[in-house]
Formats: sequence, C-alpha cells, structure tokens
Amino acid sequence: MAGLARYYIIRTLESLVTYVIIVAVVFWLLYLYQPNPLILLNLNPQLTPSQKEYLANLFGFNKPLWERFFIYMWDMLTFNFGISYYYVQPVRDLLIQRVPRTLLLFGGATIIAYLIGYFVGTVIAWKRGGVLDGSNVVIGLVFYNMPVYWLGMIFIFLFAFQLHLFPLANFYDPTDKILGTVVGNNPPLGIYLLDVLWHTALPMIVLTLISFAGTVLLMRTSMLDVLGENYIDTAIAKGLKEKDVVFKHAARNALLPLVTSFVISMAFAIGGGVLTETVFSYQGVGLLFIQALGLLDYPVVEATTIIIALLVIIFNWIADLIYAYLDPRVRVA
Amino acid sequence: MAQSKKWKESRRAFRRSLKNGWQTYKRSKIGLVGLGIIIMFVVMAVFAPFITPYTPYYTAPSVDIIRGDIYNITLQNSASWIYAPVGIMNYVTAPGANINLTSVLIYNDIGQVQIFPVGYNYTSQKILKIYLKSPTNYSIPKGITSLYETGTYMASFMNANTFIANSSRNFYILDSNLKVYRNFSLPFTIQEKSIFYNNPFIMPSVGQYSLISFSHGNETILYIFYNRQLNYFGMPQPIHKIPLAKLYINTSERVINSPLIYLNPNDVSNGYLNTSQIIIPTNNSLVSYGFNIKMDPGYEALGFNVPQVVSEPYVKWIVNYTDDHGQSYLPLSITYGYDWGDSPGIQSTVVVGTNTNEIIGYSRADGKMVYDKYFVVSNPSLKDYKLQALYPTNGGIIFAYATLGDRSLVALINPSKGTVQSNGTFYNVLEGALNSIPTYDVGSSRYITSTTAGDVYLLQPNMVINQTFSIIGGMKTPINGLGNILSYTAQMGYYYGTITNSGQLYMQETIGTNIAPLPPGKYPSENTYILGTDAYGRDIWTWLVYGSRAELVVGIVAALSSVLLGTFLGLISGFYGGWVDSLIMRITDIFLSLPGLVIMLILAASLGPNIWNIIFVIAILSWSGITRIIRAQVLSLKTRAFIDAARISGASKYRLMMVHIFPNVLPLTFLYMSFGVSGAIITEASLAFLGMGDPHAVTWGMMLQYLWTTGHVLDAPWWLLPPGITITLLSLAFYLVGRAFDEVINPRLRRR
Amino acid sequence: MVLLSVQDLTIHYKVSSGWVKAVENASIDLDSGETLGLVGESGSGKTTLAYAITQLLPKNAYVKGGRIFFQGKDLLKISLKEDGTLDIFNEEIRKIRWKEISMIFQAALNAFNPVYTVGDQIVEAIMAHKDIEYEQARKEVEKLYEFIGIPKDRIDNYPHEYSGGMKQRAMIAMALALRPKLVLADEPTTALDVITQDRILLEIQKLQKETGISMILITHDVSVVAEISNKVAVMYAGKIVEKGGTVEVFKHYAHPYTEGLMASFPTIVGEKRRLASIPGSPPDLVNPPKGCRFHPRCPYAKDICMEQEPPMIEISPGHFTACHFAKELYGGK
Amino acid sequence: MAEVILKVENLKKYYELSRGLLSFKKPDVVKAVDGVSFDLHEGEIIGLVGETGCGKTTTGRVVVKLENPTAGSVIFKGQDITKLEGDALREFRRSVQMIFQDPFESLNPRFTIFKTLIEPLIVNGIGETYEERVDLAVKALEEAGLKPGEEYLDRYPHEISGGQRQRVAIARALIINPKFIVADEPVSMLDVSIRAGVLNLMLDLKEKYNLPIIFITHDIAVARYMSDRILVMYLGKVVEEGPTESIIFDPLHPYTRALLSAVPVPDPERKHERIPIKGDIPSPINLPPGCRFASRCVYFQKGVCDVKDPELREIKKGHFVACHFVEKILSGEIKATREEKTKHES
Repeated sequence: MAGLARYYIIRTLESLVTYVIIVAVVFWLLYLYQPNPLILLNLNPQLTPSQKEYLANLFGFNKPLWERFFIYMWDMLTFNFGISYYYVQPVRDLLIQRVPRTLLLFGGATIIAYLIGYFVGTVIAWKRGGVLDGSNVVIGLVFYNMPVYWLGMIFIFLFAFQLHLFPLANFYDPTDKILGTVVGNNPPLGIYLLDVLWHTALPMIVLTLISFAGTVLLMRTSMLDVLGENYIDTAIAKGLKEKDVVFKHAARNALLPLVTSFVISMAFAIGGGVLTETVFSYQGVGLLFIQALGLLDYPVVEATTIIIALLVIIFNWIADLIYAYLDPRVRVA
Repeated sequence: MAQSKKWKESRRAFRRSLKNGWQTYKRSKIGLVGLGIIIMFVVMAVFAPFITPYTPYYTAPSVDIIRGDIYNITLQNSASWIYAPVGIMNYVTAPGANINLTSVLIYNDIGQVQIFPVGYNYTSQKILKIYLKSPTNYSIPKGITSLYETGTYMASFMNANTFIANSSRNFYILDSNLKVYRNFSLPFTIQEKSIFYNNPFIMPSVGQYSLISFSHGNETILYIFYNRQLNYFGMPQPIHKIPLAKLYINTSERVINSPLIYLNPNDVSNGYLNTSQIIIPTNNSLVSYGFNIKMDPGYEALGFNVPQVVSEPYVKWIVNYTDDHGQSYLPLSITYGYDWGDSPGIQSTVVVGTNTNEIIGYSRADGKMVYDKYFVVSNPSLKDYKLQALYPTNGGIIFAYATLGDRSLVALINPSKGTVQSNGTFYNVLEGALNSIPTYDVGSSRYITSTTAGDVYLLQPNMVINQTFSIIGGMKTPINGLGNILSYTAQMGYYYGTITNSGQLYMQETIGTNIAPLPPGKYPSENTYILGTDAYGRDIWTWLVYGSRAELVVGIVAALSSVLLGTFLGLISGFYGGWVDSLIMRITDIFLSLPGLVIMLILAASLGPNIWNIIFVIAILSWSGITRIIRAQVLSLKTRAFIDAARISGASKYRLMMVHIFPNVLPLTFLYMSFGVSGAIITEASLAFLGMGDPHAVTWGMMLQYLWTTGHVLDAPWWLLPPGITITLLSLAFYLVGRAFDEVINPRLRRR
Repeated sequence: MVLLSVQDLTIHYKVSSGWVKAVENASIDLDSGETLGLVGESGSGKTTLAYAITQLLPKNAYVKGGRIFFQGKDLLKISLKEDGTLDIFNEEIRKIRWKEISMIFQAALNAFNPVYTVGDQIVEAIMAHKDIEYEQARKEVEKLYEFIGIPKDRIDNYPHEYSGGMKQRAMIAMALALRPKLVLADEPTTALDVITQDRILLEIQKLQKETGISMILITHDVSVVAEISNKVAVMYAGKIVEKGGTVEVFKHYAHPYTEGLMASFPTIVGEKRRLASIPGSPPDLVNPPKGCRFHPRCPYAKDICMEQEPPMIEISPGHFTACHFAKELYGGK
Repeated sequence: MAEVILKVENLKKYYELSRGLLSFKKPDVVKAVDGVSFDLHEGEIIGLVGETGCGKTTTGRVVVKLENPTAGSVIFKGQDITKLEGDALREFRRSVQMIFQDPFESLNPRFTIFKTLIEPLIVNGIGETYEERVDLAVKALEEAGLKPGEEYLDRYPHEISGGQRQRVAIARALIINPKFIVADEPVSMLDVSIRAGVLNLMLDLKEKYNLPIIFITHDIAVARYMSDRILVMYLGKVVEEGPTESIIFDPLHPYTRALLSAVPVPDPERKHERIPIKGDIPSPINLPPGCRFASRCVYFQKGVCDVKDPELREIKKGHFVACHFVEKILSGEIKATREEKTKHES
C-alpha cells in the first residue's frame, strides 16, 4: 500500500508541474498573438493620452514583460482570472456558469458512449467474426473519422430544423414551450432541467455517435487481447457460466484500458468541445474560448485555456489513480 | 560489378519483403478499400484541372445568382397591428463585424408584442426565413404609442436589446425580453418628444448614450441613459439600465415642436463631455440649453456603473424667429446639418424649416444665423409646395419634404446653401403624402420612403426614382427601414418592412437577394454546376476536387513531420536513456496533457492563417504520442538479443541505432504516419471550421467554414454534404490503411 | 475401470492458409487412478488433444471425427454442433468441468486472472459448482492451502505477489478443489527451476496417491513423464505414434521417433554418450507428409512409409506403436 | 595444462534498484554477480550452471563486455577487457562472440540471413570484396550444418525453422573466427529432437577449432554433456567448481547435491532419492551476510554460516567447494536437520 501512496504522490507532483508549465506556455503563446491589448488601446481614437495611460496602468500593460509574466503566473495559479474585456464580468463568474454546462454535455456523452462501447465491444469481441462484428466495426470507423461539427450540422438540419424535435441552439431558452408551458425567466426547477436536457440532447447524441466508435473498437481490441490470455481458459475450464467468463473475467480485465481512456477522452472531449459547442451554440467553455479568441478577449482566452488544460490534467491524474487502483500489478512498479 | 551484384541482391530481398507484406496486407479487405479511396483522391488531386469545369475561384455570374426577395407573412389578429414593424438589430463590432437584423417586432396599443426571428441562426448574414411558426408573444403595458429599439448589444448570440416605449403619460425602458424594468410617470401628457440614440456601427464615436426628451406646454424632461456600446478595447458591453440623469427644463414659452438633442462625446476635456445641447423650439424662440457630463475613464473601461454627474442645463443661446429679411415665422421642423466629420472645432448647424417655406441654418454653438434661403424661391417650379419636414441624412445633406395636394416633393438640401441642388435632379415628386422617414440604404445607396398612396419608393441619392413598389393589399403602416445585414465577408443588404392592410408582415430587401448557394443544375448563363455552388457562387465540385490537393498535402506533410519528429525523439530517448530520456519524456508528458485543439487554435491564431503554419501547428502538437510508442518499442528492441549480438560484433552506437533499431521501428512509424494523416485531415478541417484556416487555400475545411459563416447550413445540403463526406472518406481511408497495416506488422496472436 | 476413452479423435483448425490437421485419429484410454503422460514436441497436437477432453477448443477448431467417453458418457455427443465446432458453454459440459475434469495450467503463463486474489479465484471455482456460501468456500480454500503447503495468509494476495512455485501450487490446489475424477496437467512444471519442479512433481504424485484421481500429464519433457506417469502416449505431428506403460515405452520403445527422442536426451546418470539428433524438423501440419508423418525424418524409412499410413499395432500387451516396421526393428526385444 | 585464454577474477556486478523520487533510503542492491573467478583454457568448455537469477547470464554478459562489472577484472590476452576502449575494444570485439538463448530474438527480423552474417564482417572490416564476404558467409553456414549455404542467404529469419535459426546464430558467431564463445542457454528454446543436433554441432566445432566456450545453462544434464568443467552458481556466487564427472557423480556442496538429486531422468525405473533443501530461493535484494545458501541449508550452523561467507576451497584435485563444513558433512559429523514443514517465503 505504501507503494500505491508513493505512486499517487509522485503522480500528483508531476501533474502540478505540468500545470504550471502549461500556464506559462499559454502566456507566451498569447504574447505571440498580435495585436496585443496595448496596441488595441493605443489605436482607440476616443481616448486621450492620459486615459490610455490610466488604462495601461490598470491592466499592467506598461510593466516590464517579466514582471507581467510573474503577475500573470501568480494570478492564474491562484485562480484570479481578472475581468473579461468583452463581457465586463469577472472571468471567474463566467467560468462558474460555463464549466458545469460543458461537464454536463461531455460527461453525459462520454458516459453514454462508454457504456455503449463497453457492452457492444464486449459482445462483438466475444462473438467475433460475425455480421454484427463487421458491421459494427465499419459503422464505428465511419463515425470515428467524421468531423464532429459536420455531423452536428447534419443533425441540426434533420432533427432540429426539419423535424422540430430539438431546439436549434443554446443551452437554455426561457421562450421555449415545455410540457405546454412557456419556460419563462424563472421557471420551476423541473421545467428548467427539462429545458436544459432538451437543449443538451442533440449535441450529446452527436458526441456519443462520434465517440462510441472509438470505445467500441477499444473495448473490442482490448477484449481480443484478454481473450487470448490463459486465465480465460482457466475460467472456462473452471466451469463458470458464459456470462461470468465474459463479464467477470474477460470484460473486467479488458476494462482497464477503457477506464483510462474514458477519463482521458473525457478530458480531451472538453478540449475538443470548441467544435461541438460552436456548432450547437452551446454556451460552454469551448464556445467561450473560441469567441474570446476572436474578440481578443485575453483574460477569457487565458482562463478558458487554463481551465481546459487543468481539466485535462486532472482527468489524466484521475485516470492514472484509477488505473493503479484497478490493476494491482501497477501498484508495485 | 560487385557493387551492382550487391545492389541487385538487396533490391531483390527488398522486393521480396515488400511482396510478402503485400500478400499479408491483401488479405485485409478494409485495407484494400482504404487504399482504393486514397488512390481515388490522389487521382482527383493530380488531374484536378481536367475533371473540373471551372477554377476554384470562378464565381457564378450575377445572372445566375441575383434575385429579389420578398417575405410575406400572414399575421394573426391582423387588425390590431397598427404601428410600423420595428427591426431588432445585432451589432458586433469586434473582428468579423456585422450588423444583423435578427428579428422583427410588431406591437400594438393593447399591450401585445410579437417578435419574429429572422433567418435561422444568429450567424446568418442574410434573412433566409422569417419564422412564422409560434412567433414569440410578449406583453407590454397597454396604451403604448411608440416603441423603439435603441441600439443593441449582442453577447454571444444572446439578445440584450433595450427598448424605449411610451404611452401618453408614461415612459418605459424595456429589456430584451420586453419586460419593463424602468417605469417613468410623466407629470404631463406627452405632446412633443425626441429621441436620440446612436447606432454604434454607423457612428462609432457617439454610440454611447441614449437621450430622450418629452415636452408639454412649457415643460421639457430630458432623460440621459448611459448606453455605451463599446469599451476602450473596442469591445461591446452591456447597456446600463439606470438613467444617468433627468433634466427638467422649464421654458418661459410653450414648446411647439420636438426638441433637438445633441450629445458630443468627442468634446472631452477635464473628464467632462462638453457641448452637449438640447435645442427647444417654443412659440417665441429657439432656446439651446447646454449641459456637461462628468466621466471616469477607468471605471468606464471596466464597464461598471459610471458615477457621472450631469450639470444643470444652462441657456447657451436663444434666437427669435426672424429671418434676415426681418420676417417672423414658426418652425415646422428642426434638424442638424451634421455629418461624420462633426467635431468640436467644426461648427455644424441647426437647420430649421419654417412655415414660410424657408430653410434657415443656425450655428450650433452660438445660434448665429449662417444662411437663409427660400426653399421654393431657389427653384421656381416648386414654389407652390408647402414645406413639411426636414430630415438629416448621410453626408450632411438634408432631406426636405414638401406637399402640394396629394403629391409630395422630396428634395435634397445643401445645408451650407439651403438650396435644392441646382441641376434639377435633386428632387422628385411622388404620389401621396410621405408617411415614413426616408432611410438611406448603405448597400444600394438609395433612399427608401413610402407615401400614403401605398407606394414604396427607392430613390437614388440624386432623388431620381429608381424603383416603385406597390405593396399588395396596401400599407396599413408606413414602411420602416428595418436594418442592415452587413458583413465583412458577405454582401450587404437593407430590409424594409410594413404591415399591409390585409394583415401581413411584408419585408423586402432593397437590392434584391443574392440567392447563391445555387442548387445543382443548369443555369441561365448556360453554366452547369454539378454539385451546385456556395454562397459566393463558386462551384462545389471544383472545390471538392481541388480540395483533395490541399488535404493530401496537409495530411501527409503534417503527419510526416510529426511522425519523423516523434520517431527521432523516441529513438534518442529510448536508445540513450538517462537524463536525455528523462528530459524528452517530461516534455512528452507535457505535450500529452495539453488540450490539443485549444492550444492549436491559439498557436494558429498567433502565427496567422497560412497553410504551412497550420501544418506546423498540427505537427508540433501531435508528435508526443508517437514518441512514447517509439520509445517503448526501442526499449523493448534494446533488450532483444540481436542488438546484443550486434554490439558484440562491435557495431557502434550510431550503427546500432540507425542500422539495427531504426529499421525495426520503421513499420511502426509508418503505421502511426497513416493514423496521423487521418488525424491531421480532421484537425485541419476543424481549425478551418473554427476560422483559423488559410483563406487562400482551397480545402474542404474552408468549404465548411464558409458554409457556417454564411449561414447556409439549413438550406444548402448540396454544399453541406460533399465536403464532410470527402473528409470522412479520406480520413477513414488512411485510418483503414493504418489498421490493415497494423495487422501486417502486429498479427494478433490466434488462440493456440 | 475405464474412466476416459478417446476414440479416433480428429481435430482440425481452420486458418487462413488452410486446415491445420492438429490431431488425427487419436485414441487413448485411461483408468481410474492412472497417470498418462502425453509427450510430444511443440505443435505435435498434445495440447489440442487434452483440451478437447475439457472442450476448451478455440473457435477455429473443428472436430472431424471421433468420440470422447468420460465415465461412459459421450462428451462430444453433448457438445458437438452441426458445423463441427464445440458448444463451449453447453450447460451439461459446464457442470462436468472442474467438478469431474479439472486442469492444472502452467501458472507462469497467466493462468490466474491478475486482477483477482488467488483465493477468490479458487472460491469462484468452488462456488460455480457447489451451492455454498462464500465463507464456507473460503474455509475449503484454507484447507486446500494447508494441504498444498502455502501459508493461509497468502490467500488474499494477488497472483503477481506469488513466486512461480507458489503459483503452481495454488494452481494445483484449485484443480483439486472439487475432488475431480480426472486432472489434466498442461506443462505444470515447464517454467520452474529444477528444485521447484521436483517438489511440484513430488506433490502431484503424493496427491494422486492420496486422492486416487486420474491424471493426464501433457509435457514435452520425457524425463518428467518418466518420473510420475504409469502410462505414456507419444505424439508426433498430430498423431499418437506410440503408447503403453511407461516402462514399456521408455525401455522398449518401438517407434523410430521415440527412439530418436530417447537418444537425443542428455542425462546425468550413466555413461556419457554422444547424443543422436533427429534430422530435419517437424512438418507443416497444413500439408503433412503423405503416409507416415515421420517418414521424412526417419532413418529407416522405406517406400511404403511414404505411401501408407502405418496402422496402430500392439507390439506387446498394452504397448501400441504406429510403425510399419515395428516388428522388424524392435520386435526382437 | 592448456593455455589460459580468459581469466575472470573476483567479478562483481551489482544493480541498484531505483526507489523513485521521494525515497531517501539507500537504494536496494541486487548483487547479481558477487565475486566470481574462473579461468577459461584453450579448447575447453566450461559449464555455468544454476537456477534462474543465480547470475550466470550476467557473468556471461560481462565477459563479452555487454555490461561493465561493478568490480573485478576479466583478463584477455593480458588486457583487462573491462577497461578497454576505442581500438583495443574493437580488437577485442573481433575475438569474442556470443550465442543467445532465443534464436528468433537474436536475429534481426529485418535482415536476411546474408545481411545478418556479413554484419560482423562489415563492422570489423573483414573481407575486401563483396564476393569474399559472400564466400565467408556461405562457408560459415555450411560449417554450421546448413548446406548448401547459398540457399539460405536470401531468407529472413521467420522463413526458417528454430533449429536452423540457431545454426545461423552459430554461423554468425563463427564467421569472424573468435577466440572464444559464450553460449547462453543455446538450446533451451529448441524442441527436444533438434537440441541434440545443435549441441553436437557445438561440440564438433570446439574439437575442430579448439575453440573455448563458456556454456551457460540451467540444465545440468546438458552441462554435463557439453562441458569439461562445471561451475555451479547460487545467488551470484560460485558454490562449487570442478571437472564435470566429478561434479555430477561426487557433488560436495549441499546445494549441488540437492540440485542434482532433483534433476528428473528419463528412466521410469530409477529410484529417486532426494537430498533435502529448505524453502525457495530468497529474494536477491539486500542479502544478509554469511553464506548465501544458509537460509536453505539443512546443515546450517548458527554462528558460522550466517556470519562468514565461505571461500572456494579445493577439496579434491581441481574440485572446489564454497562451504565451511563440507568435510564434516561428508563424514557425517554434521547431520541434516529434519526439514521443517516447508516454509515458503518469497
């Protein structure tokens, strides 16, 4: 158990170092990104020189680069993200609104995709070679290689625009009619949640379709590996029932890579969420990021990038911890 | 001789191993399919000019794509809609600026409002559709006689418009959901009112405040709202909901006309906005009151509530109603002869139209008269027309309107001379009385107005009638210039609308609508577009074919670079071990935990949209996984006995690495290259879709990007489907080749 | 009493290059309490033959003929499907497995599932066949551990925490958990060091004496067979070439392959003599040689060997050999 | 006595197990080889015998300079090869070859047999012309029993059988005329019927070229067949050394005796008498002082065996044993303690 604890500590330290480095990298990347806010400020014809100076001071543009860098590092590491130029709100408030939405969307989609992947992958690997196997693999691969936003647009066209089954955009809309009542501005919680789910459903379906293929294939490959292992023979020879052999022995072991990949893909789904959120106008972190990038809203770009990176790191970290927990062999190493 | 034999020998062995590999590969059906698709696209790329009818930048001629566009929507409860429709606009002034007409609002005095969203999506730059189904119904206070949309602010497609409405005694500020959040009761019944709000797009320097004044008898109330659209970074910010100040002005005489409000945010000194004025026409004289507003730039930039002080109004100047001939008159209409260049140093004028058919200008600053001319005298043929009103227009020109019986005269007045332009073309005569304020359409450079005869006129700047429309069923309300659809990528358009007598909401674009994207088919220009065109009239099939070039180049070059880099680092890391290994592995770990797409977007934005930059960005962020795999492979190869055997034979480190280990990781490199191409194609398309694509490149990603930004997702399946299908196919093809190849080099062990 | 009787069993594998004729016309008989050593080189079909008895054949294995009687019951009749493959999870077979026929796998080859404790895996085997509580089953495991000589506190360890010898002992404990009639031991000592191997073999012998179970020992190591079995069957290229009592076969071998095998074994007893090797290498079972499969490597081969398959003849009571010239070559002894 | 080709003196190879970032303890040490000395004479095969983890392979790898020892020296032609560098090392590389356990592993799968064979020639600059190298390769193959050699040149390792692969490995070892060869379990991966051929081939080559071989194996029967002298290793040390027949028929060390008694014999009638031994091999990490075998020795004497490391002593001519009490055990003065209920520690 000591080995496990040490492993956890080392892994945690590594994650922290990675986080600090990424935070620093973001600063320099944005420093590369021209025009910078100071230039924007200087170009503004409405401002008198004294006002420009006041603002430059206020935002610290006139400090030496290194000083700015360290102030930035300190702010970011203490989650003090400043105020959005565009939304004129503290960035933290924006993130508090946005992060749960993104987690809801991608968490939901990833969980569904992995549940499907787990069961379908297990079954098609067990009954490999059949029609089910082949068609699943082919369909899966096609979705796997599809641009998510394109599928999103097609789904919007079909299910939202033509069939009116889902709303076209947004995370929540007080003007919707749910269960015969207009949602309104301060709806009861139940109606609110229904509306949120209704808006989340379509992007979630698209995300699930895109990613279930990967999980099915991963589970299938992993299962095929495990099925070649001798302990499966042992399990069969022991006279276990088929379902026990498949789920207790084969799928349980094949699950290991899937669990790791689940957490990691959750992390990367959030990073890649820019696309899905853009196409569905879903008010999450990804959309916030891409809009802020276009608007040169630096505090938001920094904060969203770092939050996304942080989520990736945290999920990676969780993945490793879970893996170590699930596979007793890793604990020793 | 020996050399050639040796060469032949190794070539034979190489050929044999290739043949063996092919034999194994051939067994994989999916591998063959993948290879087939790749070959198809390579053929497309190579022979692109021969299989496409046009070049990628050929655009369909206008005969194919320009059409008029009329929206005609039947309204429920048609009798109650008695006011002209109001357009709700969306101003975005950040990069990619546009002004969009997002919805059309109709209201009545029994407290009903309906909003019809237009288009289908807020990214749309032109109206595709006015939604008929379930228009949103709102309630407003009853008795509203006018309702304005006063400049808008659009935060991430969420409406944050502010409306100002008034009934006879009350005055309301409404939020974007038309909920009253400020309610002002006036001590009198409104007789005259004037409103000043700024369109930040057209007048960026004054798009800050909303001012509204109401007059009755000798009282005038002026409300000032901080309505700042832009902060100092050029970014929009929300409207402040609380009025800054309410100014009471008690004139000694009765107010007889709408006051004229002027706010001059350019004249800033000592933290004050100076030279703001309200000019009130009374039955005796024109009185100008000045007031100043205190500003705090720091707080403003942050967009917090601005603690501002508005000074008490003070009389700046008074003029009595006598012209330079000593004749007295009453003002019919007053306006400004201001223009874009208006600034503190330039004395723009207050222009007054009189009941004696005169137009008189006064200096804004001190009321000194600068010109006076008889409107009719300057053009004898017009002398019987009775001057009715003056309107400010673009470029400092004044639009004058006069009537004679059931005919109207429209003319442009030069404010510095007060005359209708002498060449005789700057006026025209219309049927019926003018019933709407002439609006200037930036897109077509025409004025739009309508008359009580039920005609809509499109007038050229020289007042030549360009087009006349009769609205079917007749206009119940005057037409209203609803708004622009401007965009830096797409064409401009200006819509106007009215409610017809038969209860329909009628809208039309002044220049006719560009109807591209064109569906597949043969067109009047004799052109055939196999897969139709995009919104710019470019042939989809051509783009699809030429796109394969860029995709193959991006995919292969990006994957090759990342794989080479990854292999090289993995080789070094695995082979040398020690601190080199630790260093490379730490860097790899960091790259592995970067949120790839997000960093790619920032990097691509920093480097600029260029195809080679995109290749670089993709390559630099996708080598890390390969490094890991190659390193693991090298580590496992290092323990293999044949490496020991080579070391015992005396092979140098370099030789071990390059001759013994490298050829053994090469298949793996090739495998990941294949997957890498697949990934790079999707990534390039994603970057392009998110607006980081190379605008000069012909790629499938750019096709989808144009589709998205021009907003044809829902009406141009011939444009939506092909690029997605090709991206999927090509990516899938490389992926399949990779999988098939995987089976060649890592045959899964069959059970016993 | 005949416990197991395999008659003319023929099993082929379907592979991409054709049919692998893994086992052809193999017949063996085993009485209660007997140990049969199944000897052969890799790819000789010995494992296939043994696995066929517990119906553990992989999906691409097809039974082309023969019967397997266990306690008078024809196992293939129960489980053989129409296409020639086996219904691995036939309920009747499942009940026979481990309860009647158990296996000792080579524990070093991951015969234990790495994610469960060894104890739990044995408990699982017990509970699959006996309707008892976990606690009771665990008590039985404790008894087994005592019997096999592993400290009880190791029950809750994971397989990777065991040494090779201990894993093998646990494997034996598991095989004996349900007191089966027949144990198939598949290379039980191959990966072990000599001293450990010796101990395990001793233990197997001891257990067999104490419990009276029958055993089939599958190994490539002639000396291991010599140590513990009383019957031997030698397989070559999918065929049983010689079978009989251990002493009979080893002392009076009657097949050139057995002869070659014995001559190529170095030993630490007796005079040092030069080893004789069998020339050539084992044939490809997709296209096995016509006639006697050993003929390309046989020093005595004549024309008939290339044409005709040699029949199984009884050269002395209970000692069978498949060689045309057995009588001439070895009959004298 | 034939000329000494190679002199190994007090060879030690320790491995430190890394403990990770946060451990400030002294790292664990595995003493894989701990003071091994022996001479290799002209035309002699010595067998290095022992169980898994006894250090026999590590010894072999140090001798061919695949690894550098922690201490000790390996003298070849008057030079300590552990310190060789540059040209001298290259010279040494030409004099030594190794044959590995797994012939599939030891042949580069991307090389044809020809390329595998000429690789040592290219590296060492042997053979002027291409034809010359082809001839050398063919000759080496035929020497290794693969006739006609030309047929094999073009093949890849996966296209030939296991026995042939090991013969190719032998041919590669022979092609540069080494002065000695280390063979690390050369037949343990091969099928029984093929083994003898490879063993005989090596014996023949030794006869033909008077080529000394260090033959590493866990199979004492194979060691007996091959070697002139046997060194029995246990946990990094040589516990017994002597002429083959002397070791086989008259083992002295309790470990050797137990080992030999445990070897199965393909003779069903042999009565098998076991020499007792306790427990399993202890973990090689941080071994306690004293005799390595103490924890398993049934003759264990407290106060001596757990304190002092026994030296190799010559008991009979050329027969060395590392045991404090070997004489007393032989004479029956020290009796074996009854084996307790087997304790298995790992």
